[in-house]
Amino acid sequence: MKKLINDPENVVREELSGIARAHGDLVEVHIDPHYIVRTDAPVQGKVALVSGGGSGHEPMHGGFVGMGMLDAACPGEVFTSPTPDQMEAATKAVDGGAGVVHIVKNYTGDVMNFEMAAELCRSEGTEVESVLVDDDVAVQDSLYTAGRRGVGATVLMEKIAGAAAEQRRPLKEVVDVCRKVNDNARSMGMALTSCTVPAAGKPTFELGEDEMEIGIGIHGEPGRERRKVAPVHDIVEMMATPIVDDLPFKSGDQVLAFVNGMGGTPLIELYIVFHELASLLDGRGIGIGRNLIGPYITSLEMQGCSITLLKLDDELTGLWDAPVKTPGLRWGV
Amino acid sequence: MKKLINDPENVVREELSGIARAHGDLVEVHIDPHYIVRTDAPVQGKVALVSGGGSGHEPMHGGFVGMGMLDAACPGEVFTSPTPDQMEAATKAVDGGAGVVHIVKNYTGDVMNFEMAAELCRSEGTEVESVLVDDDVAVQDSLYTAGRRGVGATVLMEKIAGAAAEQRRPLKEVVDVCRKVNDNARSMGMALTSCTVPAAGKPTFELGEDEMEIGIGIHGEPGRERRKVAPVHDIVEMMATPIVDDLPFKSGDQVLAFVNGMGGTPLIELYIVFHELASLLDGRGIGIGRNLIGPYITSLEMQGCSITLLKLDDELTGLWDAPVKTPGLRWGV
Amino acid sequence: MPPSQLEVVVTVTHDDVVRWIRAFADVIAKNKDSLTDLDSAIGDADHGINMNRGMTAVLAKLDGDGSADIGALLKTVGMTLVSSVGGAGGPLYGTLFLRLGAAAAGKEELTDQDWVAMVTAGVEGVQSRGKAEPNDKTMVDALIPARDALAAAVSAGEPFGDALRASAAAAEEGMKATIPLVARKGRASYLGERSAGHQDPGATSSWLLMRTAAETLGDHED
Amino acid sequence: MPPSQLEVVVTVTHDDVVRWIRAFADVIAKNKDSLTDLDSAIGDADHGINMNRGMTAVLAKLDGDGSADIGALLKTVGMTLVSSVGGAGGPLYGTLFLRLGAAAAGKEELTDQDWVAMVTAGVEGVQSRGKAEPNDKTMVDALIPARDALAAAVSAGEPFGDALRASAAAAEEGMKATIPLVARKGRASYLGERSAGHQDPGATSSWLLMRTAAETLGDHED
Ligand SMILES: Nc1ncnc2c1ncn2[C@@H]1O[C@H](COP(=O)(O)OP(=O)(O)O)[C@@H](O)[C@H]1O
Ligand SMILES: Nc1ncnc2c1ncn2[C@@H]1O[C@H](COP(=O)(O)OP(=O)(O)O)[C@@H](O)[C@H]1O
Ligand SMILES: [Mg+2]
Ligand SMILES: [Mg+2]
Ligand SMILES: [Mg+2]
Ligand SMILES: [Mg+2]
Repeated sequence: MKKLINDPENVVREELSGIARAHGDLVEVHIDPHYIVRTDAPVQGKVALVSGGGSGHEPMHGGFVGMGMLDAACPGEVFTSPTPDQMEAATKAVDGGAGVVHIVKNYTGDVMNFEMAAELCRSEGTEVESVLVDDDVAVQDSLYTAGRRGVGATVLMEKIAGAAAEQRRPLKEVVDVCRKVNDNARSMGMALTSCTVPAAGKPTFELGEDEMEIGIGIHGEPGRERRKVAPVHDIVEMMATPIVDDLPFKSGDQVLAFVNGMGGTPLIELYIVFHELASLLDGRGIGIGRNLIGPYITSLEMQGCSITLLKLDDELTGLWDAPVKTPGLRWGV
Repeated sequence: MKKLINDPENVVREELSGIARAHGDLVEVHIDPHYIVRTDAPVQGKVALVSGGGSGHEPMHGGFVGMGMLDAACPGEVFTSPTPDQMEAATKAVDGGAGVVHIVKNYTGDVMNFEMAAELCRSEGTEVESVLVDDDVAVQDSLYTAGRRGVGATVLMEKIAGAAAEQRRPLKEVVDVCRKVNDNARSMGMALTSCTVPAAGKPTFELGEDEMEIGIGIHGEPGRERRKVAPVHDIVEMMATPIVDDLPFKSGDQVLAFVNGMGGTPLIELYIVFHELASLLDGRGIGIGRNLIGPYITSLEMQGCSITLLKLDDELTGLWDAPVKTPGLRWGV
Repeated sequence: MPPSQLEVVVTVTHDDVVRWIRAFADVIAKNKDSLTDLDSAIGDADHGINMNRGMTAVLAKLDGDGSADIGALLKTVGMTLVSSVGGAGGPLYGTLFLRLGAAAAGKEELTDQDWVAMVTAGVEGVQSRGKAEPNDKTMVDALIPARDALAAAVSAGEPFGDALRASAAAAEEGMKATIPLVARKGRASYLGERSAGHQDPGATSSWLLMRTAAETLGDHED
Repeated sequence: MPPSQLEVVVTVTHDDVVRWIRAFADVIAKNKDSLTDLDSAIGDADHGINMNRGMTAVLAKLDGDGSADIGALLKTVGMTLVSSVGGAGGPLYGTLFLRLGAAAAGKEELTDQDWVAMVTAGVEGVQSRGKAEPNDKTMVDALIPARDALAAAVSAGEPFGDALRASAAAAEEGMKATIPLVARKGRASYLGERSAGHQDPGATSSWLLMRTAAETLGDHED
């Protein structure tokens, strides 16, 4: 394992020190329990958004704390959901009296920890609503499984709901916006290489020089299928077709197309992926109203990418375009 | 070689299609010869900035075209300087009557190609000034060599000089700002892994599981020294000490600290690097006035990082903070 | 047949419980890598790391504990796991210990009947938190057989040590039985059919918990 | 001793030059990988790729060329290299051919004297563009010995074929002599002492150029 780290046990703590030092103008980092809040929290009268999850997905979630996006993020250990005490402390720190939304990616660990946190917060009188993100079409959706994973749509939900909250919309409306994003977004990911969890010290899975995994998550989980590597044209087809067919996205739809890098794939490749995706969507009569290209929800140093499509309407487009000022996403201010 | 590409020969062209499609609101991409200009070029009365270099360093340079930064960028083949006809066409496309600055990284190929382009442009009456970037302390500076490479300072120069040009400063002043950035900036890079030039199909160099290269450039050139991997604390010391001692940066100085990812290193590690760098600078009494952390001048999918320090004064700080609106760097608007 | 109620036999002391917890921490530390390896195959390569972080935190808490209340002790263990493990393991093992603690609230000594009641409450907690059914390929597949074997042995009047050993053996069998299963809960469920052929990491740590109980509490004189 | 000036002997025709360029393109294509490998060791792994892209573009241009002017032909080669190769190789080989073209301007046939003058001008162009001195570990280390051997042989009145072969042999020697050198120009200079022990890729492609001249033009009857 080669990484720019000191001790595998201290990766998250040292990363948080770096974030605190770098972005002190935007965020405040609390240690024990770990959470990151915007410097002006709590914003009175504004619905607060709290998210969190394992570390290793940077800039998500800590990099999305700030004006127009999250009020707080709770970083867990690498690929490990944070704990209820972190979420409780973060929730209290950002509660501005208008209620708090927990944005929870649909993983058993995240769901249970956020559930315990919400119970704790509610028992002390804080109004908390939880929203699940489960946009990964690589996973079978069934009542008898853990359901779909939350992946790329999380970034979009945090941005769009953050804008809604910034407009001082009430709790219920912010929650509705979250659900609307989730209902209209679908994602799929693939990996050319595995990642290595620092504390584990070796790659989570082994891939041959000519193999790739299709349908991976963001935690180094193996995907649904191992295949021979292929030209990116074919890879994009393998990813985008199930996405488009699932919602389904239809001719005439306008979408936000999000091409995400897994952490080890450079921008030059992501632009080629985007080029292929645009051709595919052209062929289906689907317009790309907005796009986001880059490493926003990563899986350590994994090489690979994911594609997320979100069906846009005027409301979502307007909220996407609204100003945002966070370490990881910034425009309009 | 595993990459998200189709044909190694078409990497640059397909990437440019992706950029054109993604950022049509900010830039216009010309094919044959390849160059990228801001959509509102030429801006009358404004000094225009043109840069360029081999591809594989994304978002540099194409991602830095836009308001407050470059007027045009010329992408070469992967790791290969672009050609004079590209630079000539780009220069003419952005010339707003106030002169054009060529920002040239100090590589023999870049220097010669830009030289030929400048000769062509001048012979047709365009006022062109060239500025060299040569900030890499890993390379010996000597009259008898090609001199130091241009690396991280390029990004800072493009941003800062872009802001100066946006203020409608005259050609000479914009050139002076460029030189000031170069004179006050120093960089050094390291790699944990090699990168693979698509058309070459195999890693440029081989590194053992316990080895790293210190003092690498941004083209997969081997570094000055191969060493055993070490904790990032030691790595940062190996990189930052020669930087600090070279200018030298002194106690009381304020710097812009730029921790750059090489393309395959995720943000979580860059924050740890930044944390170590901040501690080292603290120990030397050097203040971090501004920072930039992320993959901005990359070397394909190489894992590794570089550190650039720029000594700040009020002028440089003000120009850094000025609004910028490009695909790769955006704030204030 | 109701259990024989000849006299109240103290089976487990506060010190015993502390020894059990310490031994479990030790076993987790020793099996950290193998648990993580199991999780690499069908999960995200952290189960051993997570459990070890949690049990290390628990050990630090034990050092300062002066009270003799077994319920309070187990509650502390549960709370510490909840706030240090994270992931799926944290809430599940945390809830398990919190429920053990609640069932032992105020007690300074435990009978074998108490133990059965506690384990029953703990397993119930895991199920109500995680909603897993038998054969979902989770820790529940080790815990339920363990609880059932324990309850049966105690109600049949078997010596407590034998009951604990029967419980551990049942956990082991349940753990092994997870190998062919296709996961329906937790992260492994994302793999669908590909999850078959691998032993569930959580079932493995649950077996270690039961085996440690047999080893540390099972030699107690009845 | 001045060269014997008995009569003007046409040594190279327009067709010969075309054959030389085509053959060089072919040689570059065949040696693309080995040139790139040399560049991996002390550069950025693209010299063969770059030269091949350039010569492929040149071939495309040749197909449409109807004129008999050797100067114009070589100028086209130079311009095409300048606008398609990039890197250090583009301006250097581009300038080389542009200067060859300038020296042959208007000519439809060349004498051996013309050839010497052209090569001299070409090498001068490379040096004025790149500022490399002998022993800097660049293509100049192949080109200068090649030029010198050519000029000496022609002025000694040797048959043109022999002169070209002498020139190629000298280029080869110069190329090999780059191996122990520490680079002082180009990308390899960044490596400092680590550049020693590797053959310069540009010197290698320059040798190939000279060798191809000997092979395609050297069998011409004097
Ligand atoms: N819903 C559930 N009910 C019971 N146990 C579960 C459930 N989901 C997961 N588990 C157990 O958790 C184990 C994984 O724990 P761990 O690796 O610590 O958490 P994570 O999956 O969040 O990384 C699985 O092996 C399984 O035994
Ligand atoms: N200043 C120079 N003068 C002459 N030749 C040079 C000079 N710099 C580099 N070269 C030659 O260029 C070759 C490298 O060419 P190439 O790989 O195509 O360009 P780049 O170095 O830009 O990648 C070197 O092997 C060397 O022979
Ligand atoms: Mg986990
Ligand atoms: Mg090159
Ligand atoms: Mg796990
Ligand atoms: Mg090269």
